[in-house]
Amino acid sequence: MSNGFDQPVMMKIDKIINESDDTKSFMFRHNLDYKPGQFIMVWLPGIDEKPFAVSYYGDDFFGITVLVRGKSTKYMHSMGVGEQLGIRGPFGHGFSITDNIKDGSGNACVIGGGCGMASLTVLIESLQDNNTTILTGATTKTTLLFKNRYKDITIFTDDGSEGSKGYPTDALEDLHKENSYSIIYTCGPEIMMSKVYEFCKKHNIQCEASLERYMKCGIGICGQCVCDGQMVCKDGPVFDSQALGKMSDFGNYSLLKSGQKVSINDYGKWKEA
Amino acid sequence: MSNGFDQPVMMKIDKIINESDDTKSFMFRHNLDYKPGQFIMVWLPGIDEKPFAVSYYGDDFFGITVLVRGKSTKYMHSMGVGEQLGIRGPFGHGFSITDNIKDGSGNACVIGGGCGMASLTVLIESLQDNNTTILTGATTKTTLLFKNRYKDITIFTDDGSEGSKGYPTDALEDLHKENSYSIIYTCGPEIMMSKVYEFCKKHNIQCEASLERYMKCGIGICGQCVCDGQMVCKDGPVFDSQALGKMSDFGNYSLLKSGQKVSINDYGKWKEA
Amino acid sequence: MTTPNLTIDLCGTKLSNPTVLPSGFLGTSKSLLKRVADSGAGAATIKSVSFEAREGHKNPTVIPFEAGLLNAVGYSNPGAEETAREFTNLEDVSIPVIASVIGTEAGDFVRVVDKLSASGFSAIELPLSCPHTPGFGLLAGQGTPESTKDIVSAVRKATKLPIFVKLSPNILEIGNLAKAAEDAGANAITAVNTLGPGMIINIEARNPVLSYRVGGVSGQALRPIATRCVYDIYEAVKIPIIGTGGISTGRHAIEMIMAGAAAIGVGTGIYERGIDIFSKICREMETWMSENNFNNINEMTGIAHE
Amino acid sequence: MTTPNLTIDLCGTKLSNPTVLPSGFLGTSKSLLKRVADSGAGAATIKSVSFEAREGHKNPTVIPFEAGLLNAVGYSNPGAEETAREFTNLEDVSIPVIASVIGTEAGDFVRVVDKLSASGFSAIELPLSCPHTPGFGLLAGQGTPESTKDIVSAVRKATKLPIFVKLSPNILEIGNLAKAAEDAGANAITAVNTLGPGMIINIEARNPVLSYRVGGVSGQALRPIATRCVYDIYEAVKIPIIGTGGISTGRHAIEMIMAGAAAIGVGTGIYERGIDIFSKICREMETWMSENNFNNINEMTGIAHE
Ligand SMILES: Cc1cc2nc3c(=O)[nH]c(=O)nc-3n(C[C@H](O)[C@H](O)[C@H](O)COP(=O)(O)OP(=O)(O)OC[C@H]3O[C@@H](n4cnc5c(N)ncnc54)[C@H](O)[C@@H]3O)c2cc1C
Ligand SMILES: Cc1cc2nc3c(=O)[nH]c(=O)nc-3n(C[C@H](O)[C@H](O)[C@H](O)COP(=O)(O)OP(=O)(O)OC[C@H]3O[C@@H](n4cnc5c(N)ncnc54)[C@H](O)[C@@H]3O)c2cc1C
Ligand SMILES: Cc1cc2nc3c(=O)[nH]c(=O)nc-3n(C[C@H](O)[C@H](O)[C@H](O)COP(=O)(O)O)c2cc1C
Ligand SMILES: Cc1cc2nc3c(=O)[nH]c(=O)nc-3n(C[C@H](O)[C@H](O)[C@H](O)COP(=O)(O)O)c2cc1C
Ligand code: FES
Ligand code: FES
Repeated sequence: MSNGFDQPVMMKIDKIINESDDTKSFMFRHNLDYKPGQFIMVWLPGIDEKPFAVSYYGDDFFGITVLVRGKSTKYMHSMGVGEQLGIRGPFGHGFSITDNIKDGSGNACVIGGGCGMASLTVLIESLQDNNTTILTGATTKTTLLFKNRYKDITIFTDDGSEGSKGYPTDALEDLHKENSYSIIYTCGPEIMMSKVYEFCKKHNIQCEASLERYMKCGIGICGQCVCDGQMVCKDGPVFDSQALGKMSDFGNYSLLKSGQKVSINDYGKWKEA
Repeated sequence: MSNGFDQPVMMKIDKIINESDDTKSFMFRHNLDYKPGQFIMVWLPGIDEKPFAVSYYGDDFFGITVLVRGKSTKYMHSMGVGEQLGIRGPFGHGFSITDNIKDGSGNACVIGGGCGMASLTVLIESLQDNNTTILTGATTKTTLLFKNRYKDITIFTDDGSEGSKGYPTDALEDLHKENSYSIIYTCGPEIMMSKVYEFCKKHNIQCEASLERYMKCGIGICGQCVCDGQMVCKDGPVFDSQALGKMSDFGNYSLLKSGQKVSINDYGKWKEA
Repeated sequence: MTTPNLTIDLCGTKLSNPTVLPSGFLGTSKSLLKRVADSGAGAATIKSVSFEAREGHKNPTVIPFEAGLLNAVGYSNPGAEETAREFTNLEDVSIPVIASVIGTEAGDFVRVVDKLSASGFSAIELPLSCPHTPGFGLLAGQGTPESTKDIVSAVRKATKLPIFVKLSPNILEIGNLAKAAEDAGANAITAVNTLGPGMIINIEARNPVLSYRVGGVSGQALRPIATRCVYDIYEAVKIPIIGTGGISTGRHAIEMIMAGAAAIGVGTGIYERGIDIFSKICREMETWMSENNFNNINEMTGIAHE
Repeated sequence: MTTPNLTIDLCGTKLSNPTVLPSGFLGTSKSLLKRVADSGAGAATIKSVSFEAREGHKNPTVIPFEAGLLNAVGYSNPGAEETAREFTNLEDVSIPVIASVIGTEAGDFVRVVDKLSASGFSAIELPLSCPHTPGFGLLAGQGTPESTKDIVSAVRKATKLPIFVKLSPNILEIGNLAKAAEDAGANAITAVNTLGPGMIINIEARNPVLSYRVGGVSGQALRPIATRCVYDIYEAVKIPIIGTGGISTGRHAIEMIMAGAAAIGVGTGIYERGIDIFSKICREMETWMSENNFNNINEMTGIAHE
């Protein structure tokens, strides 16, 4: 691993941002060698260790954005400034920014669902100078993330409490007619990403999706995070259309902590004891 | 250790040179990162491992010169071209070539006794362009080493069978008057080196002597090769006047394989079981 | 000179080369076994399976250090039934697949072996040697000749497949254990499991890093000890040995083979050199063997004893 | 903030810092002990001494590998009488000097201790744990609670000096051994001796590199296991522990201390960082302690247990 940490390095929480009802960001003063789409493992000594994307990133700081889901994330929400978390990584392969996006000749679309937005912010910031559409979705207004972070962001809520009612994918057809995307980046519920992938396939657009699987080692050896022969921690978490096309598990199956293979739906509902 | 071998590397004997009655040189085709005065450990699998100086040195070869003393050296003399020896190293600190020797403004003298000459040849060759006196001594004609290797070499034998009768140190007084040496390098019986050191001290000449002690690790951890708080394998084998001046064991005591401290005389007579 | 032949016959099963994926690495799904096969492994072992599902220890479960990995995964696995389901039609995987079976009592092993009997595994491995999971391996007293004999004999009656017994490097008299396994009907010895356990403490956190506090040591740190174990076992038994521990290059593989191994396991090496380490090691072995006039693996097995 | 205080009291002896030269490194002569003292060590142990002189194994006796050293020196030493002669007037050495005493039977240890009684050693260390010398340590069955008790009790009667018992990392139930030593009157535990043994084979030579074929593993490979041993012993006994194994930085030293060590041994680290590693480690400890608000060593000992 280049320039990252093999073992957790304890870092003091420098600032905490309340992002929404059930989401907080934790900021650290540290220069991390991070590429958009990669993830870090966050260690809570005596409790657990979990993967998170980096959602704030600068030369001398970075931050993670944490949605309360179970024990660990709940514990993190109880932490205060000055307390320490252990960070190892970054790990995995991130998003690729193609030449035609870099030089502005192509258009990109970024679609985030729920706390999947946390995996897309650093990407969005590195695309900013280019012609990029940003779509975000949430179940309801109070769980929307980063809605004020970007000028041009199109919002969707399941209940219509803010932005358009519906899913970000609903708008894709029209937006693509207008902008003719060469690439669509996405992170969010796998069912959403799978719709995005299908859309891209139909319209021959390059797609990159950041997957989530239960992780243990984070370094590509234990096989816990497998998705059809790919290790999400090492080969991913970002996969492109070609890779996604070969994954019949994508959008369908995931392993629980025991290694049991269950539907994505059951996986989402599962919580750790 | 820079660019050397931590573990023995097996090398084929490429050529064997009969140097004298009881001395042979073994040549290897290998580019060794060697500085004059350093030594290598030579492994005879299943038998033993012993330290030797490099006595022949070029871009794509090196050689060692081995005097028969006991079991290992006897075994080496029985070996033929194509057989393999294990080489690790080089180890230790070699001779220093001062600026005034490099630029030719000072004169150097090299004094070798017996197979101590083997530690001096590569040094002599790197001094060759400069004004250097070479003195060599041996008990008798047939044990003289490298006498034809250098044009200007002054020979001494204990029995007068070749060159002048006596020790190389006998000539020092006169030679120094003539050449006013700024440094004298020496390797040979410790009693000889100790005389050279005393001479240098008296005349305020810099002296560098290459010591021999029984070696085990060769890497400065076991303490076997100690000479007054110095590890000959790591701090030496070459020591300068300042270091020699602090060594009351120099010329006097050495450790046997068991760690027993004996006189240099008894050490020389000891042979391994 | 002709290319050296890397194929081996391991207890009647033909392997295209002697590299084997050891248990606990990537062996969670059939899709990963296929990937491992594509990466050049000669055979692969699935993650150890117990009768009931186990979640294992909490994270962190694996942590690298300067000389290898420390792990206490805690035998997480979905249980025998699920495992049998995941690994059906193993003929889809182009290399032989070994089932690693764990239990606390001899009867547990047999129940798992029964469940897996229709899956098409090429061999059954019994790791009687985990140093960090209560109820299993060393922590269940499985590191003695007596319990080795008990368990192996029971499994021997339950299957016709070759039985590999996986031993712990912690046992000084490892040759005796191997002999007990051989006498009870084992067909090969896998040597070794992880060493220790060891502990790594994060000094800022003032806490051991692994959630289970201690874990088994694998990788470079283990290699000289694994080599010695294989050397000792080779003198104690006639059955083949799958030498495992810290192998990450062709030279390491050959070293282990010269110590007495018929095949070699490569686990932690995957972290060091990537999943295609299997084909890398094979190429390195071929090159070395050509240069040193060896034609096949058998010629090298155990020659450091001569 | 004031500079942290590195001094410790080890069984009534004051050390200027917790770094100790372990037995087998450089401890062959008084001149080298002085050098080690000048290099910043807090205390030094001499090379283990038996009653009769021993030449030890043939070369190679020590060989580096990627993760540390493998050694089978074979307890070479000039015997008790010569050793007493070499180490007279130990007050010339500015730090406390520990005598490492070996033997096959309890009586052997006592005879050596008697010979050394006039030399001014600060403590007697009993390494009951060498994995590679026939007639000594593990190969003489000294790794059991019974023989530990026998030997320690005998030496206890022969000397008023503090007794340190040095244990093997190979023993899984190391806490029991430490307890046996404590019960028999030991004043401290040195943990640990080398691991294994291990073997390194040179594949071109088709031969193990060490002349004794196998040797004990020290250095990085040993560190996580040594740390776990110290952690276990800390839970088993009240007497101080000299944590030894793979320490080469201030962080490593603090890790060992947090596991339960009162002092720390630094051997193989000398190969990695040179003889002044002792003062390097002390400076690194001071810096870390200042930054993390620790004033002295005691405050850190065992805090990973909390
Ligand atoms: C690459 C990657 C990036 C992620 N980035 C973010 C992020 O930026 N922000 C964020 O809030 N969440 C992120 N997650 C998800 C986050 O890791 C989980 O939400 C968190 O682990 C939940 O832990 P818990 O103990 O609170 O809940 P639990 O009760 O343990 O679990 C609830 C759900 O969280 C998921 N989960 C739990 N543990 C893990 C694990 N070790 N690995 C993967 N998933 C797990 C499972 O889907 C589970 O169903 C990411 C996950 C991955 C794989
Ligand atoms: C730095 C150094 C460079 C050397 N260079 C040369 C050289 O270029 N040519 C050469 O012929 N000899 C050289 N020697 C000496 C050489 O190592 C010994 O002659 C050789 O080891 C003898 O081995 P043996 O088994 O034949 O004899 P043994 O019977 O073992 O011993 C005879 C004598 O050799 C010396 N000796 C033996 N083993 C060792 C050992 N492990 N380390 C040091 N000395 C030992 C002792 O003085 C002993 O009294 C060098 C020694 C040192 C320390
Ligand atoms: C993360 C991890 C998980 C492991 N899980 C198992 C297991 O479930 N069953 C088993 O028999 N061995 C297990 N082992 C031990 C390995 O199979 C292997 O014996 C050991 O790692 C030594 O080989 P290596 O140095 O090549 O990794 C595991 C090792 C690691 C590092
Ligand atoms: C070359 C060498 C020689 C050793 N000799 C002895 C010895 O004589 N007596 C002893 O108790 N331990 C001996 N040991 C073990 C060390 O004292 C120490 O316990 C071990 O090396 C672990 O510490 P380290 O990793 O810092 O080296 C020796 C170790 C080495 C490497
Ligand atoms: S989490 Fe272990 S392989 Fe990905
Ligand atoms: S030979 Fe070991 S210190 Fe020099």
